[in-house]
Amino acid sequence: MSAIQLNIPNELDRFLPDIVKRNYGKWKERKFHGPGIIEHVSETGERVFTVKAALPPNARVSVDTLEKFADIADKLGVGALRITIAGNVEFITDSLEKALKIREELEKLGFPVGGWGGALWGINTCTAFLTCQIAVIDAPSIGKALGDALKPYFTGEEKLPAKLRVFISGCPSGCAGGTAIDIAIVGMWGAPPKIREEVLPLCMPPPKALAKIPESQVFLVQVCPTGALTLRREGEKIKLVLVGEKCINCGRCKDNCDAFDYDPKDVGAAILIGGKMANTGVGPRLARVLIPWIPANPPRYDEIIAVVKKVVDVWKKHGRPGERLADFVERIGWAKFVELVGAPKMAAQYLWWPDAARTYLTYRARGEVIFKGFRDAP
Amino acid sequence: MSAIQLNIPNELDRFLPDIVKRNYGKWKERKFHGPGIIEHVSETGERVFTVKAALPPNARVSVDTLEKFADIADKLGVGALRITIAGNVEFITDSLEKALKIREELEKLGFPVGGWGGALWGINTCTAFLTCQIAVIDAPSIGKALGDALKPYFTGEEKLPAKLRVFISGCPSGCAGGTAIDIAIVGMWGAPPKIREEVLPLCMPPPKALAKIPESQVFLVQVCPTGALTLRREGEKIKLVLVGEKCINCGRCKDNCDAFDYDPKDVGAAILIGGKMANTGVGPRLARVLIPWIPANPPRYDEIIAVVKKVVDVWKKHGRPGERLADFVERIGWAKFVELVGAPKMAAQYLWWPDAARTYLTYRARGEVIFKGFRDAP
Amino acid sequence: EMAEQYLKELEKGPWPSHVAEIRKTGYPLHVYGVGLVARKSPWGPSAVKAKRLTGVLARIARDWVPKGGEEVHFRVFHTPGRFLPTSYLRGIIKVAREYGIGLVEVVGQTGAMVINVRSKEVGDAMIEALRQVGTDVGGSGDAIRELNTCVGPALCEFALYDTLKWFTEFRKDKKIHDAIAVPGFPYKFKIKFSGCPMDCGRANRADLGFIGTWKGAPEVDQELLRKKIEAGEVDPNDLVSKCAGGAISWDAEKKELKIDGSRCKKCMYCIRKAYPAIKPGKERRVAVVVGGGSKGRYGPKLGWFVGYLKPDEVQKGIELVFKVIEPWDKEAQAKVRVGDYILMTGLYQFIEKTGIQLEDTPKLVEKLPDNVPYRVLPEEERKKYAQFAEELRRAVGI
Amino acid sequence: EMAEQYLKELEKGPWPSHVAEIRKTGYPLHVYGVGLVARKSPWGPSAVKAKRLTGVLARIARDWVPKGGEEVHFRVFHTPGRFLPTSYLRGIIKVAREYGIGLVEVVGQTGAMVINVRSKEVGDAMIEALRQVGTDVGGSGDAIRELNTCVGPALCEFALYDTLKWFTEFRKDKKIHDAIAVPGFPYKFKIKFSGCPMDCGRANRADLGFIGTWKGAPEVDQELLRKKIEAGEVDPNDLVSKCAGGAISWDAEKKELKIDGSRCKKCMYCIRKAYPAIKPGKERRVAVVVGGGSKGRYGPKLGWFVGYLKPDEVQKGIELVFKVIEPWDKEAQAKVRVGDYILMTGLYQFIEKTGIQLEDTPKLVEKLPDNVPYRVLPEEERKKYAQFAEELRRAVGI
Ligand code: SRM
Ligand code: SRM
Ligand code: SRM
Ligand code: SRM
Ligand code: SF4
Ligand code: SF4
Ligand code: SF4
Ligand code: SF4
Ligand code: SF4
Ligand code: SF4
Ligand code: SF4
Ligand code: SF4
Repeated sequence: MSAIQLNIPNELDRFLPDIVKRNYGKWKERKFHGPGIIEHVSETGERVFTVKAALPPNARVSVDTLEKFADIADKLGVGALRITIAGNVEFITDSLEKALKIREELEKLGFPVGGWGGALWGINTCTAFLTCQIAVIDAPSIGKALGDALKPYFTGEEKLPAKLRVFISGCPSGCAGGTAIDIAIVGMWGAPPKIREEVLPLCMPPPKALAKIPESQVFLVQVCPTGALTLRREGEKIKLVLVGEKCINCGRCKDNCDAFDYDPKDVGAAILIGGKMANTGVGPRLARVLIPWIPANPPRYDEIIAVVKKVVDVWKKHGRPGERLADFVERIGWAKFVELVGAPKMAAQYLWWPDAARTYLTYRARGEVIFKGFRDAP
Repeated sequence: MSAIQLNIPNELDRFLPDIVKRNYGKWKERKFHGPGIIEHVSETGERVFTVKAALPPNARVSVDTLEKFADIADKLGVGALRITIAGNVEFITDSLEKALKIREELEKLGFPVGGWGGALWGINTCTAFLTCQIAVIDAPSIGKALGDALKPYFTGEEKLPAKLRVFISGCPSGCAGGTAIDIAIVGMWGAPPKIREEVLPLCMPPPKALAKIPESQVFLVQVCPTGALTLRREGEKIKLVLVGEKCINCGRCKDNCDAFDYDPKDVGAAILIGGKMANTGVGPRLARVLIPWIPANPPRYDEIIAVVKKVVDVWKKHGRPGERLADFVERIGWAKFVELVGAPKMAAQYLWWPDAARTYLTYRARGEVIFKGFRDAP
Repeated sequence: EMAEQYLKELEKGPWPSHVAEIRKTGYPLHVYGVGLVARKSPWGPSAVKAKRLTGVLARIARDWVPKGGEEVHFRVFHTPGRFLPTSYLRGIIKVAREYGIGLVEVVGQTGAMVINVRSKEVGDAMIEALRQVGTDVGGSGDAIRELNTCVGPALCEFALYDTLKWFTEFRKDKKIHDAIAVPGFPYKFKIKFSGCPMDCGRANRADLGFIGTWKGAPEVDQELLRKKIEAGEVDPNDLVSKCAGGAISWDAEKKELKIDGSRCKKCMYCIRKAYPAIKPGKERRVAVVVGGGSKGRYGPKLGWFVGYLKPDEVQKGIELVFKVIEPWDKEAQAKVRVGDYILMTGLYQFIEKTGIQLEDTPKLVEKLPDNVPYRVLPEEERKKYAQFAEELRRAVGI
Repeated sequence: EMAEQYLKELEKGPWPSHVAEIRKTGYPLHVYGVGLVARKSPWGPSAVKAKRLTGVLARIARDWVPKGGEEVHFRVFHTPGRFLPTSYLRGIIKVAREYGIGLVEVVGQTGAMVINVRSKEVGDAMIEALRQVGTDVGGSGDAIRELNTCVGPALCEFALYDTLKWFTEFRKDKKIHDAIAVPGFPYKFKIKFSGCPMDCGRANRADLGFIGTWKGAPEVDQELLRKKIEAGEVDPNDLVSKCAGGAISWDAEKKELKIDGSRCKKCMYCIRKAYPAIKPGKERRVAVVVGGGSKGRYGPKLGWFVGYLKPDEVQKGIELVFKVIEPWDKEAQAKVRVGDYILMTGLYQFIEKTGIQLEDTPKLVEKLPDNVPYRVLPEEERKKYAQFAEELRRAVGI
C-alpha cells in the first residue's frame, strides 16, 4: 500500500528503565507518600518511586527546561522519566529520599509536585491560539489562570473529595479530550458563523459542477449536522447560505473550510460538569452543560475561574469522601446541583431544541444504552 | 357549568363495614395465611381477614353469581365484600376459620382463591370483542386460556419469585392498563389499515370546506402521529391517503373513525415484558417489546401461551427470591434475557425506526428522565 | 356452528370463564362467538339517547354478523375503595336484572362498574333506578373519568395518607363533578390515588396521580428489629444488600441498623421485610405525578414527578387538577393527552405555565446525559449568564 | 503594547506558565499575544512540502497580525508508555534545537509528541534527524492516529493485560503502519488501551478502545483482609455500602467477605480500598469498545461495548481494527466518525456488517425502556416470529 516506511519507536527493551523491566507486571502494592509521590512495591522486593509534577498548559516545554529534567533524572533518578498521558511529567527513582529531593528540585524550577487521589490531577488544554486555526477561545491561557487559582488542590494544601481533572478546549472539537470529564470548558462562538464570501469558493465545487450535483452531495452541506447550510438559487447563481436559526455552533463547517468566521464580541465558553471515563462509581459518562455560555475575558478569565471555583466549593462542601463530581451530581440530582451552584435557569431554547437540531441531538437516544460498565450477569 | 347533578357514592360511612371503620388507619401488622388470605391486625386488637378470589376475564359476572357472593358475605363475612382495583373479589371476615370456609365456598363455585406475594395476582383484560368496536384481538378469551395455563401460580401450588400480573389489551389503546406491567399482551393489526372509502366521508370535512382548511387542521391528519395520513390532490378531488411505510399501527385513526379496517389474516399480538408501577426494586417503568408480533389463534392461543410460559419459566429458574420480572431483566440485561427466552433477533426495521416515526418514538427521550422514584437527597 | 364450538372451548378449564358467566345472562353471546371465528370485533358504533353526557355507550353488530345484535352499557360510579355492603350490592343486582341483562363488569380498568342495559329504551329508567340505589352514570369521553384509589387505610397498614378521603373529597368537589358530567377537554383525564410507593392504585400511569411517600429514612424500632433478627424472621445482611438505594448499614457489634435517609429510594424493601420493626418515616408526603397514559400521541408514558403535598392538603390537590388542566385545555389539539402536551411543551415550561409550585417541584428538568454542548443562544440569554458570572465573580472574590 | 501586557500577566502566578517557557524558544510569541487581545486565533492555514503524508502541520499568521509570522510543527511518535530514557530525550532535545525552535509539546492529547520546526525548509532534514534518534513523524488527517496507552504493567499493579505489548504489537503491524502513514478513511481513527476499568488510557472515548477487566467477582484473600480490618485500614461496612453493584456482603460472625460475581460492576471500589487483600478476579478479559469521540456528526459519545478478548489475543485485536474500519470506510461519507456511522446504521447492524463475533458480543441491542409497541413488520419478519412461536409451542408442550 505505502512506500513510506516509518521508524516508529516500538522497542520496549530500549525505552523501559532496567528497574522497571525487572519488575514488569510484578507490582503487588503501592503507597502514597503525600501529594505526587507513589511508592511501587514489587514481588521481587524492589521498590520504585514516582514523582509527578505539573507542566505548563498544553504541556509546552522549552528544550532548556527539558535538559534540566534530563539532568535531574540522571542525577537523582534512574536515568529516565516519563510523560503521563495527561501531560504531567513523572520522575522515576529508587528511594523515598531521592524522590523527596526530586520534588525539591522540581519545585525550585517552578514545577509543582502533586496530584493523585482526592486532588486536582492536572489541567489539560488544547493548543488553541498557539497553533490552531479554528480556535474560538484560547485554552492555554485559561489553563494558566485556572492553574493559578486551583494550585492548592494540586499540591495537596487543600483536599478534594476525589480526583478532579479539567479539560479546556478552544472549540467544540474538544481536543483537550472531549467532555467525558469532571469539568470541561469549551469555546463557543455564541452566534452563527459569518461566511467570508471571498474565501468560500475555495471550499465549493466550481459553479458549473455545482449546478449539476445534487445538494446532498455538496461537501459543506453534508458536513453541517443540522441542515443550517443549504443551497439557494439567486437568479442564475447557486449560493451556499447559512440559516442562523438552525446553527448549533458545532464548528464542523469551520473545521473544513476557512471561510467561516465569527465575531469576537459574541464569543464565550460553555462549562460542562460531571463526566468521567473511569468505571468507578456511576461509571463512564459524558458531562452535561451547566453554563451554556459565559464571557471568556483574557488574560485572567475571572468569570470562568469564578464558576469553576464555585463548582469545586459546592462539591467540596457536599461531596462524600471518594465521590467524583459525576458521582456526586448523580447522587444529589442535577437540579439540586444547579441550585447549589446558583446558575440561572437554563433557557428553554437550550433545553427544547428546534426540530432541525433534533437529529444531531437525539440520535443517540434513539437506540442503545451506552456502554455503562462491565456487567457479566449469569 | 353543568345542569346535570350526579349522585356519586361518596359516603364513606355508608360503604365501609363497621369493623373496618373501627380500625381505619390503625392497622399495625398483617400475616399471610397461604394463598389469597391476609390477616390484618389492628392497634385496637381486632383482626380482619380478607379472602381474594379470581373472577372471570374482564371481571364479567352474572347477577346470579353476584347474589351468591352476597349470600356468602352475609353468612360468613361481615356483610360486605370489595372488588380489588384489578378485578378480583375480596371477602372480608373476622376469623381465620371463616376465611377458610369462604375459600371453600368460593372454590366450590369455581372461583379459585389465591394471589399475593410470589404468585400470579391475576390477569387483567380489556373488554375487546365483548363490546369494543376497535378491538384487534379478543383479550378476554386470551385471558381465559392463559388463566387455565397459569392457575397453579395463582393458587400457590407453584411458586414464583415475586408478584406477577398480566395485562391483555385487544389493541394498542391498552385498556387493560397499558404496558407498565410485568407482562403485557397487546393486539396488533400487523399491517397498515385499509380505508373503507364509503365510510370515510363521515370523518372528514365536506369537500368544499376541505379545500379551504390547511392540511394540518384536518382532524384525521392531526391524529396520526407519524404523518402516515396525508391529503393528496387527485385531479379536482382532495383525498385522504395512507402511506403504509409510515404507519406504526398505533390505531389512533381507527379510535377516531370507523373507516379504518384491517385484514384478519395479518392480525397478531405483541408481547411486552418487564414493566411495573410499584417503586420496588428498580422502580416504575414501561415494559419493552419482547415479541413484536405473533399469531393470535382463538380459542386457545397456543402461541401466546407458549411465549408467556417460557418467560415465566426463565424467570422462575433464574430469578432471585422477591425479584419482580422487571428487576430480573434489569439485573441480567435485556440481551441476556432475550437469549434465555430464545426469541428471534428483532428485525432491524423494528429497532431502527424510519424518520417519520421518530417523533412518535423519541420525543420522550428528548428531554427529561422519567420519574424514577422518590429521592430526596440533601 | 364454529362459533359455538369456540365458546364451548372457552368454558372448559380451571380458570373462571367469562363465557360461562355470560351464558347466565341476556348478552348476545352468538355475536361474540362470530367475532372470535371471524377474528374481528363483531361490534360497530351506535348511539343512544340518555340523560347523561358521559358514561353511556352503545354498540351494534357489524353487518356480517348473522342475526345481528345490540349492546348498550353504562359506566357506573363505584363506591370508595370499591367496598360493597351486601345491601348496596343487592340493590345493584336488582337494577341490573330489571333494566339490564343481568351482566356486570364489577370493575373496569379505570375503576368504574360497567352495567349492561337491556335496550336503548330503558336507559333513562336505569339511571333513575341507580340513583335510587345511591350511584349514577358518567365518566367517559373527553372528560374527567372515574377516579380510582387503592384501598388505603381501610385495610392496609402502609397507607401514608388517607386515599379514600382524598378520593371522596375530589369527587365531591363541584368543579370536578362538573368536569366528570360534561365532556369538553382535548382528551380524557384520569386521576388516581395510591397510599404508598407500592402504587396499588396505579397512580404512576394516571394523567394526575397522588402517591403516598415520606422524606428521609424509614423509621426503625431497633429493639423490635433485634427480636425479629433473633427469631430468624429478618436477615440484616439481606436488607443491606437488597436496599435499592444502598442506604442501609448494619452494625453487627452494636446490633443496630442505620439508614441513610438521603440515599433511601423508598423501595419499601426493608419495610416489607421487617414490618413493623421498620416503618415508613414520619415526615409523610403525597408525591404528585403528572402525564401518564398508555398511548396518546407519543406512546406509553409514566407520569413525571412535579412536587410533594402534605397528607392534609387535599384541597391543594383539588386545585392542582385545574392548574394542570388549564394550559392543556387552552392549547392542546384534540386527542393530545396531558402527557403528550408535556412532551410538546417540555416539563419545564409546562410547570411554569401551570404555575405549579409545590415542595420540591423540579426547577430544572433533568436531561439525559447525552445532551450536546453546542447551541446558539439568543443575546438576552447570554446576558443572563454573563450577569450570573459577574455576580459569582464578586461572591467568590476574584 | 497590550499584547505584551497580556503575555506578562500570563507569566505571573504559581502555576507553570507556557508563556514563560515559550519565551525561552524561537516561537513568535507576539502572534499569540495579538491573538489574545483580538480574541481570535491569529493563525490561518498554510502548507509545507515534506516526505510525510501525515503528521505535518503549518500555519501562517492572519493578515491582521502586525509583522505576521509562521508556524510549522510535526506530530512525532512517542515511546511506549511515554518512557523517556535521558539518552533518548537528549537526542530529541538536540533535534528540536538544531532543526526546531527549541519548543516541544511533550505529549499531545492523542498521545503524540509535537515538535516545532524552524522553517518550512528544514522539515525533511528534521524528519531524517528524528529517524536517527529512533522515531518518526506521522498520524494526522483521515488516518489512524498516534495510538495511546496507560502505563500498564510497567508501573501499575492493576494492569490486567499487557497494554504496552498490545500498543507496540499494534504499531508494528504492517497494515496499521500503512494506515498511519497514508490517510484515506472517511475521517480520523483513534485506538487506545487501558489496563483496567479505571481507564487511565481514555479508551472509553476512542474509536476503538481496549480496556482490561475480568469476569465474575474480585479475588479475596480473607486472611489478609481480616488483618487489614483489624488494623483499621479497611472498613467492611464501607465496602458493602459503597459497592456499585451491591455485590458485597460481610459475615460479621465468620469474618468473611462474600462477593456476588454476577452483580459486580467492576467499579474497583473494593479493590482500591483493600488492595492487595482484594484483587481483580482471575478470569481476565480485554473489553472492546467502539465508536467514542468528542464531536463528529452527532455530538460527543463514549464507545459501545462489543465483546471481550482474552489478554493474549493481541492478534485478534489487530484484526478487529480492520473489521471495524471496513464497512465504515466503504459506506460512510467524509467526516463521519465511526461512532456516527454506528448511530446511522444501528449498533446491531454495525456488528453484523463488521462480522464482529467475540465473547459476549451483544446479540441484541439494549434499547431505552421507552420504546413503543406499535410497528408494522414486513411479512417475512412476522413469519420468523410465527415460526418461533410454533417451535416454542412444541417445546413447551402445548
Ligand atoms: C500515570 C497515569 C497513566 C499514564 O500512563 O500516564 C495514571 C496512572 C495511575 N492511575 Fe490513573 N493515571 C493516569 C490518568 C488517568 C485518567 C485519564 C486522565 O486523567 O485524563 C483517568 C480517567 C479519568 C476519568 O475518569 O475521567 C484515571 C483514572 C484513575 C482512577 C479513577 C479515579 C476515580 O476516582 O474515578 C484511579 C484510582 C484512584 O485514584 O484511586 C487511578 C489510579 C492510578 C494509579 C495511581 C493506580 C493506583 O492507584 O495505584 C496509577 C499509577 C501508576 C503510576 O504510578 O504511574 N487512575 N487516571 C495517568 C496520570 C495522569 C496524570 O498526569 O495525572
Ligand atoms: C387490594 C389491592 C388494592 C385495592 O385497592 O384493590 C392491593 C392491596 C395491597 N397490596 Fe398491592 N394491591 C392491589 C394491587 C396492586 C397493584 C396494581 C395491579 O396489580 O394492577 C400493584 C402494582 C403492580 C405493579 O408494580 O405493576 C401492587 C403492588 C403491590 C406490591 C409491590 C409488589 C412488588 O414486588 O413490586 C406489594 C408488596 C408485596 O407484595 O409485598 C403490594 C402489597 C399489598 C398489600 C398486600 C400490602 C401488604 O403487603 O400488607 C395490600 C393488601 C391490602 C388488602 O388486604 O386489601 N402491592 N398492588 C390490589 C389488589 C389487586 C388484586 O386483585 O390482586
Ligand atoms: C371499559 C374499559 C375496558 C374494561 O373493560 O375495563 C375501556 C374500554 C374502551 N376504551 Fe379504554 N377502557 C378502559 C380503561 C382504559 C385504561 C385503564 C385505566 O384507565 O387505567 C386505559 C389506559 C390508561 C390510559 O388512559 O392511558 C385506556 C386507554 C384507552 C385509550 C388510549 C388513550 C390514549 O391516551 O391514547 C383509548 C383510545 C381512545 O381514547 O380513543 C381507549 C378507548 C376505549 C374505548 C372507548 C374504545 C372504543 O371506542 O370502543 C373502549 C370502549 C369499550 C366499550 O365498549 O366500553 N381506552 N382505557 C375501561 C374503562 C372502564 C372504566 O371506566 O373502568
Ligand atoms: C494537537 C492537538 C491538541 C493538543 O495540543 O494536544 C489537536 C489539535 C487539533 N485538532 Fe484535535 N488535537 C488533538 C487531540 C484531539 C483529541 C484528544 C484525543 O485524541 O483523545 C480529540 C478528541 C477525541 C476525538 O478524536 O474525538 C480531538 C478532536 C478533534 C476534532 C473533532 C473530531 C470529531 O470527531 O469531530 C477536530 C475537528 C476535525 O477533525 O476537523 C480536531 C481538529 C484539530 C485541528 C487539526 C484543527 C485545525 O484544523 O486546526 C487542531 C490542529 C492544531 C494544530 O495546529 O496542531 N480535533 N483532537 C491534539 C493532537 C496531538 C496528538 O496527536 O497527540
Ligand atoms: S479544541 Fe478546537 S481550538 Fe483546541 S486545538 Fe482542537 S480544534 Fe483547535
Ligand atoms: S456546521 Fe455547525 S457551526 Fe457550521 S453552520 Fe452547521 S450547525 Fe452551524
Ligand atoms: S384495549 Fe383496545 S380492544 Fe381493548 S377495550 Fe381498549 S380500545 Fe377496546
Ligand atoms: S394513526 Fe396510527 S395506525 Fe393510523 S395510519 Fe397513523 S400511524 Fe397508522
Ligand atoms: S398502595 Fe400502599 S397503601 Fe395502598 S393498598 Fe397498596 S400497599 Fe397499601
Ligand atoms: S425503603 Fe428501600 S431504599 Fe429505603 S432504606 Fe428501605 S430498602 Fe433502602
Ligand atoms: S488504567 Fe488501570 S492498569 Fe492502566 S494505569 Fe490506570 S490503574 Fe493502572
Ligand atoms: S469491584 Fe466494585 S462492583 Fe465489583 S465487588 Fe468491588 S466494589 Fe463491588
